Amino acid sequence: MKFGILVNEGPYNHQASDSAYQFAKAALEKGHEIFRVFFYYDGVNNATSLGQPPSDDRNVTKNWQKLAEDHKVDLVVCVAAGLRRGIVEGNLAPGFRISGLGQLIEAGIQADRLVTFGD
Amino acid sequence: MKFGILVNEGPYNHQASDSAYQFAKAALEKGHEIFRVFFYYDGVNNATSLGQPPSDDRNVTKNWQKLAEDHKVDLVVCVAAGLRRGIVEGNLAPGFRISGLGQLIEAGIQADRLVTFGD
Amino acid sequence: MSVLHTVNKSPFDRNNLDSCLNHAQPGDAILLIEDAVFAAMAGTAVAGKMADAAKTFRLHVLGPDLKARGFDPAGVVTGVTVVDYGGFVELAAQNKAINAWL
Amino acid sequence: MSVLHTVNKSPFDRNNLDSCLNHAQPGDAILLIEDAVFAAMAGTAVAGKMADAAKTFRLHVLGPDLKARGFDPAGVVTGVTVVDYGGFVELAAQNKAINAWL
Amino acid sequence: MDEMDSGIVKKFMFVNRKAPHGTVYALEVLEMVLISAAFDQDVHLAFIDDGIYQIKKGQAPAEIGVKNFSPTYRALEGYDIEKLYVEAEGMAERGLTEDDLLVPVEVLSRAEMGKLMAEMDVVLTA
Amino acid sequence: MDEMDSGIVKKFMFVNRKAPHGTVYALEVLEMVLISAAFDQDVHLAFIDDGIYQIKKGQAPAEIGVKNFSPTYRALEGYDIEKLYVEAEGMAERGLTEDDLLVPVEVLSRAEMGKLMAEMDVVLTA
Repeated sequence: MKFGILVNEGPYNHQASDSAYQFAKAALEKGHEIFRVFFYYDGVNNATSLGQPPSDDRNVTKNWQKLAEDHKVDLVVCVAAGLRRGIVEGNLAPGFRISGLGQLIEAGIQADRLVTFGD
Repeated sequence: MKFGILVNEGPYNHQASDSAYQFAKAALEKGHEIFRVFFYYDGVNNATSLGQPPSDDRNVTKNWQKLAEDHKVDLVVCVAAGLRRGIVEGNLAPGFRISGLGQLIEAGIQADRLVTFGD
Repeated sequence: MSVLHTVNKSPFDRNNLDSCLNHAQPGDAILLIEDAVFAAMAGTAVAGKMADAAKTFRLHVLGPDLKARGFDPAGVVTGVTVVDYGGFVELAAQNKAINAWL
Repeated sequence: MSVLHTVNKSPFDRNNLDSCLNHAQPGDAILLIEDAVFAAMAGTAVAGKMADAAKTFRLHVLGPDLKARGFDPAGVVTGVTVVDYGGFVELAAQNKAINAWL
Repeated sequence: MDEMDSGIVKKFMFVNRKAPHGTVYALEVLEMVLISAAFDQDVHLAFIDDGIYQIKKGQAPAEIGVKNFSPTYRALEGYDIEKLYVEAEGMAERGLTEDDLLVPVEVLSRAEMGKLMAEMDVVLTA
Repeated sequence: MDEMDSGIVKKFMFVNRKAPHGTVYALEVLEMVLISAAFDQDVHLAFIDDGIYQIKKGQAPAEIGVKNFSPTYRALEGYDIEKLYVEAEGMAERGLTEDDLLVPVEVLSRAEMGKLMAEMDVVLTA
């Protein structure tokens, strides 16, 4: 089954991106496909290349990047939401790409299920 | 009277930073002093130099910068909260400075009133 | 000396206002800002509670936040005072501490 | 085909769970995650409401979120099923749409 | 527009539960809704709980320094987005009537809204 | 430590109203509390509403991939932060008793908690 995932909140402040990551990992382990993870609202902050969380805590951005590396998951950051909040090509972590909101609607159409994580 | 202001949330996603800015402006207009504005939690995202909100919307970061320029308001971003979220010297907007959480406690001690804006 | 309590969440969505009303002391000032301003309007399901609260506390609502949301400051519950940001500053100055019910 | 509803907010703080229960259809699946897991525990002020809801809906709670908060999955309200992230994925696959009550 | 024309038409519902201005969700959901129009899907907008405040008439956020995006709801019709639903119980709780709303909507009871939601293929909430 | 010794001692209260793990506030408030210890202020911690869950025993967030910071509450005593208050009504609503808590606390009624809050000079809530 093809899942689309929408992440509405930034890392650390809300559990949303952690929950989304755990869901994605479990879906892949069960042999499902992740069609796309779309980052919207403050969710775009998951894609910063500049975050340095304490070494004894998880690194949310790195978690997403590893998922992209290991399973070729498509990580898409909304361009408009990113511009508003200062997530742009210059500080985009490798593994993420910036694109339009249409990519979210497309995920809703193409994926069998769209799962949202937010506040 | 000396006011300290604590901003807990990032720009745009919550009204908190807009409310804090309007409060600060009104306090200065009434002849009060702003001892310090401290940005904590996602509030650190107010200090990004990379935000480009739509031209027909307000620019929250620029609002703060103008307050700092016109009234020498001390805008302090928490170093630990900023590191976690990717607000560091490299993308810090002019007018803000990065320092420790002790600066917030100091504001609580030195200011006559501490006003918090958050979610 | 009394305390200023600020509430910024809708009374229909969250418990912030209730928690504030449960802890504030008689005579304290309460200021509704942002999405809490809905609690100030007459004719809602919480208007009765607010009218009661006005007997114990000095209730205020931020006019700019009411207008932003399309509400007429003239339509607030009896006993609620409408203030602007300057009034917010004065309330903060006149009370000894500010407790934000986040 | 039924729907999976996810709720992630504490029932003591916000109205998300109530709004979900008010709109879900009989037979729908509801999964409590993050701060909504408090609603699953026996002995709370909302336990009676959850026991009632279990008669109409297929109630689930995310075990990892319960354990994170120090609660024993064995202590949930009767009728609530504890699942892990794999179970969350299965619920999402078995229902035709997922409605997140944010 | 080739890539947007997949031939698949799904029932999309944007569920608005949050008030405008206090948080950005109302504005950014509206941006989603406008984009969705390009994909020829069967788009529904539901306003329940505090989401009803999004379509309150007379919004004037100039003094809080925030953009007034509420006129955009009136423009939805031009994008062929015409299925707007508001919940009666939520309006009553907030002391609002249809006259307070800035766009024509279909008023549904909570029970009817629940049934309509159950028909959707994709539900986007914020 | 010179700049921290202003000679002023204020009554600070950190009011915790939010559950841990679902949001970061509990963790980052704790970081504030630890820093405050260096300033020789009269520090109080209040746990009300969902904030009571912050000091629930047995937290084990390994499976959600999040750091378990709850042992830090036990370390507060070492920083001379010993004025911890929990609200009785909030515990009852959540089905919790003092035995469920990982640190010694003073249990106050809601009315007592309100009176204590009113004595503070600086109240920090999250």
